[in-house]
Amino acid sequence: MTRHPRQPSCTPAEPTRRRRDLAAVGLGLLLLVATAGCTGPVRSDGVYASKAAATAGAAGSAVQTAELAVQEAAAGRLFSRGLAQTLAEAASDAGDVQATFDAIQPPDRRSEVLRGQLDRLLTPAASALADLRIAARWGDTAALPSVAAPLPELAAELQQFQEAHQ
Amino acid sequence: MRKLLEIALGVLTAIGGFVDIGDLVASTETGARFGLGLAWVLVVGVLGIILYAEMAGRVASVSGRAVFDLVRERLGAGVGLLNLAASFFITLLTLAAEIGGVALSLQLATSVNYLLFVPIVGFLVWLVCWRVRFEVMDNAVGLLGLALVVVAVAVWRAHPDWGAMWHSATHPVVPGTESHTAYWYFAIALLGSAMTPYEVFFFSSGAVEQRWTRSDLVVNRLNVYIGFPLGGLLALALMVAAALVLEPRGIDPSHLSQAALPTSLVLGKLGLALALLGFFACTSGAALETALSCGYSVAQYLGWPWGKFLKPVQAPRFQLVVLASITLGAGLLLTTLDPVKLTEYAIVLSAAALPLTYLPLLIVANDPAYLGDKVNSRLSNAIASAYLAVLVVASVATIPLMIVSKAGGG
Amino acid sequence: MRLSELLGAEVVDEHGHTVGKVHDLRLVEEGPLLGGVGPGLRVEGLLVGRRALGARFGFDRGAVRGPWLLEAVFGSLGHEGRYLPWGRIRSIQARQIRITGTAGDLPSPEPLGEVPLHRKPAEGSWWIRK
Amino acid sequence: MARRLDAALELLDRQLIGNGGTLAGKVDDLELTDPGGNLEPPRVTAILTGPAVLAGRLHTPVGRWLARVAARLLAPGQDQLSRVPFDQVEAVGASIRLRVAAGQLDAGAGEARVGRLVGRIPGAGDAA
Repeated sequence: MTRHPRQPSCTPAEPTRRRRDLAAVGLGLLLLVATAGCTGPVRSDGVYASKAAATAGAAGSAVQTAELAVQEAAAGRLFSRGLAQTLAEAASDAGDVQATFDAIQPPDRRSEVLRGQLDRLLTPAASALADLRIAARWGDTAALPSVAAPLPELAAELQQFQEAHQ
Repeated sequence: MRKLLEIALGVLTAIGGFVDIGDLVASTETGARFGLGLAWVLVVGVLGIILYAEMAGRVASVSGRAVFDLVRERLGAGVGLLNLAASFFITLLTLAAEIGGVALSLQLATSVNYLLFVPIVGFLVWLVCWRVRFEVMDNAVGLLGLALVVVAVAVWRAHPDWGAMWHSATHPVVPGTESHTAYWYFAIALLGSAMTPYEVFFFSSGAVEQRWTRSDLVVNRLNVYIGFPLGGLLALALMVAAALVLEPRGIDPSHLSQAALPTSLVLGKLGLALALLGFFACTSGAALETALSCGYSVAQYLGWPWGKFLKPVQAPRFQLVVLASITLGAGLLLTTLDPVKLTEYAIVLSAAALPLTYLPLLIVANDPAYLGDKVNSRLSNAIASAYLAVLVVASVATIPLMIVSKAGGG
Repeated sequence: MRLSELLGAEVVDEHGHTVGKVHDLRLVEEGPLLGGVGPGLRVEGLLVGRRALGARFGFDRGAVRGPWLLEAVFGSLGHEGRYLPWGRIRSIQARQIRITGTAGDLPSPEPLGEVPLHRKPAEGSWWIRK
Repeated sequence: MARRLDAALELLDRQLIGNGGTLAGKVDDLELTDPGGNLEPPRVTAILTGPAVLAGRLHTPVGRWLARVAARLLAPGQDQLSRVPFDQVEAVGASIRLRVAAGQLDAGAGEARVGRLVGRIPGAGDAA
């Protein structure tokens, strides 16, 4: 956007075209940026496996967050509102992660097997986190440790899954 | 004695005012994902903002001119307008992110959905911009922001293995679970969060608001040379806390609540309360700074009267821009855009726009027509040039890295 | 006529060769004008160059010294500039300025005569009407 | 020796300050007048300021659009051009001091209009 007009050597048609090209490139960039974080269609099982690994990582992060929050609450280090908030976020993250992953079409049979394996971890994780959220909202602090009992094992399995398919 | 107190107050304000939602998010996230592998970027970023904020303060003190005023003079109307559009857009995104940060801190303390707080926070931010004296506003939020020191205390009380931490900070490696593109993407985000352009808009305009003159050059240096590094230490503490507590558990934080978990783990409820107070104060402070910066940049580009030292009727167009920016920022949040995601985009775009602000500033800081004998020394020019080169590289690399690393995602 | 109509205009010599674009107008102080309140400013000539980048920063003309890196990058871009005395202009139309003679016999611009290096910034102005 | 200055480097885009010390916009353009109408060296006869002038200077559609929006928002239906005769200029330095007050410029009408609007908000007339 300078004050100086275009190069004198250009024919009148060129600058317009150049401007249009520039606009197209800009628009393309904008779209790319906007979609940079989104999930696209998956064509190869390698890509599917890496998406599965990332999903396991994200679910593991939610499980570990909940686990840490419950530990802190049990030790009297977290007040109930902070706990409820943290657990609600963890539960909703786990649900989102699972929904996003389930929406991806597995490209082949092998990927379908992988999906089954991961789903067997995601479903109990999401449901345990939902249970925790409900217990925390009701102020049922005493019940939390028992509801949270399966979390460490789930977290470990999710981590193993992530490392195996990275 | 009174002068000394004033200086001490200024430095304390600079410490508390250094951290904003960008630092909270970037430091916690990089600490949790890369341990201390990106701590060096924080050091680079803090040194950079020290270097350029000092210049901005010096230019403002000696010539009475704020940064955007000079951007227009140096870059001309066309390039200056492009710069204004980019800077305003990024500052507006940051403003929205800060309002979101305030609302999220309140949600953590009350369990009430943050969206309900957004209009209230927006209104209060406007009210302070409208009514409260600059010095009172600046000092109050800065001092409250000092509550964040609790994060550093938590790190201390966690008795970490300092030797191992030093080693991992000085021998950075990319963790096996992360890609190199994600590493560099977050390096740029961290740089953007430390050197956010609004910081120099606000710092230089603030110097004009407080009518700094040549005699305040010492105050400027003390604020910058002591206040900023200590503020940077708070950002580092957030990163270390995340590296100690979140990284080993594989937690990739995506909520403000997770940034507080390490502090409550070590220090319990009181620590948590102080951390939340710190989050609240530093995001509120930054919300005010970004709201005013929106007004400053537009008014300075167009040569309108601006500033809180004027009655609102004396600077109505400035006040109108501030009001409109807050409304737009709050409106953006009410679309239920995730404030943490918004913050990530704001700091990365800040990084891309850094040369736009820092190049004209560096040129003016060498112009005796503005600074007389107070132009840059050879040493600061040498360092500033090296920084500018780094900023240009980072700026060019930002968008490609964003695309390749899928915005830092897995 | 407005300044902005001249800035960026293309300068062409009598053989039809492009000399460059107008980057700036050099003004000279000239005695009483309009009501006799002091000197006015008259256009003395045009600064013409091929590239605009850097001209704006004044590395080639003003008092800005350093940093070395910026001088190297922007200063060198301004050095190929030429000075076009107003008297050599034959016509001005539609953002094109035709001149007498050739591009080759245009001199290099002189540095600005009196650069206000010594004055106190902010308060001091170097061009004041009595 | 007569003193010289370069218009784009040292006048254009500089800050205007009214005689009360109020900021009065930027030098958005200069008016040059050809005294004989015969390609005599022109003289600087006025400083032009205001969004409309700025819009005329921008050579990109986006720039012109932005400036036009600004002009319309700030004073709908007004020309938004201020012409300050050059004999009203008191001093040229890092900024340009005028002999007239900021409020007397036509482009200041936008400020006045916005001022009436902002003035209705409680507390607008009080110092913070």
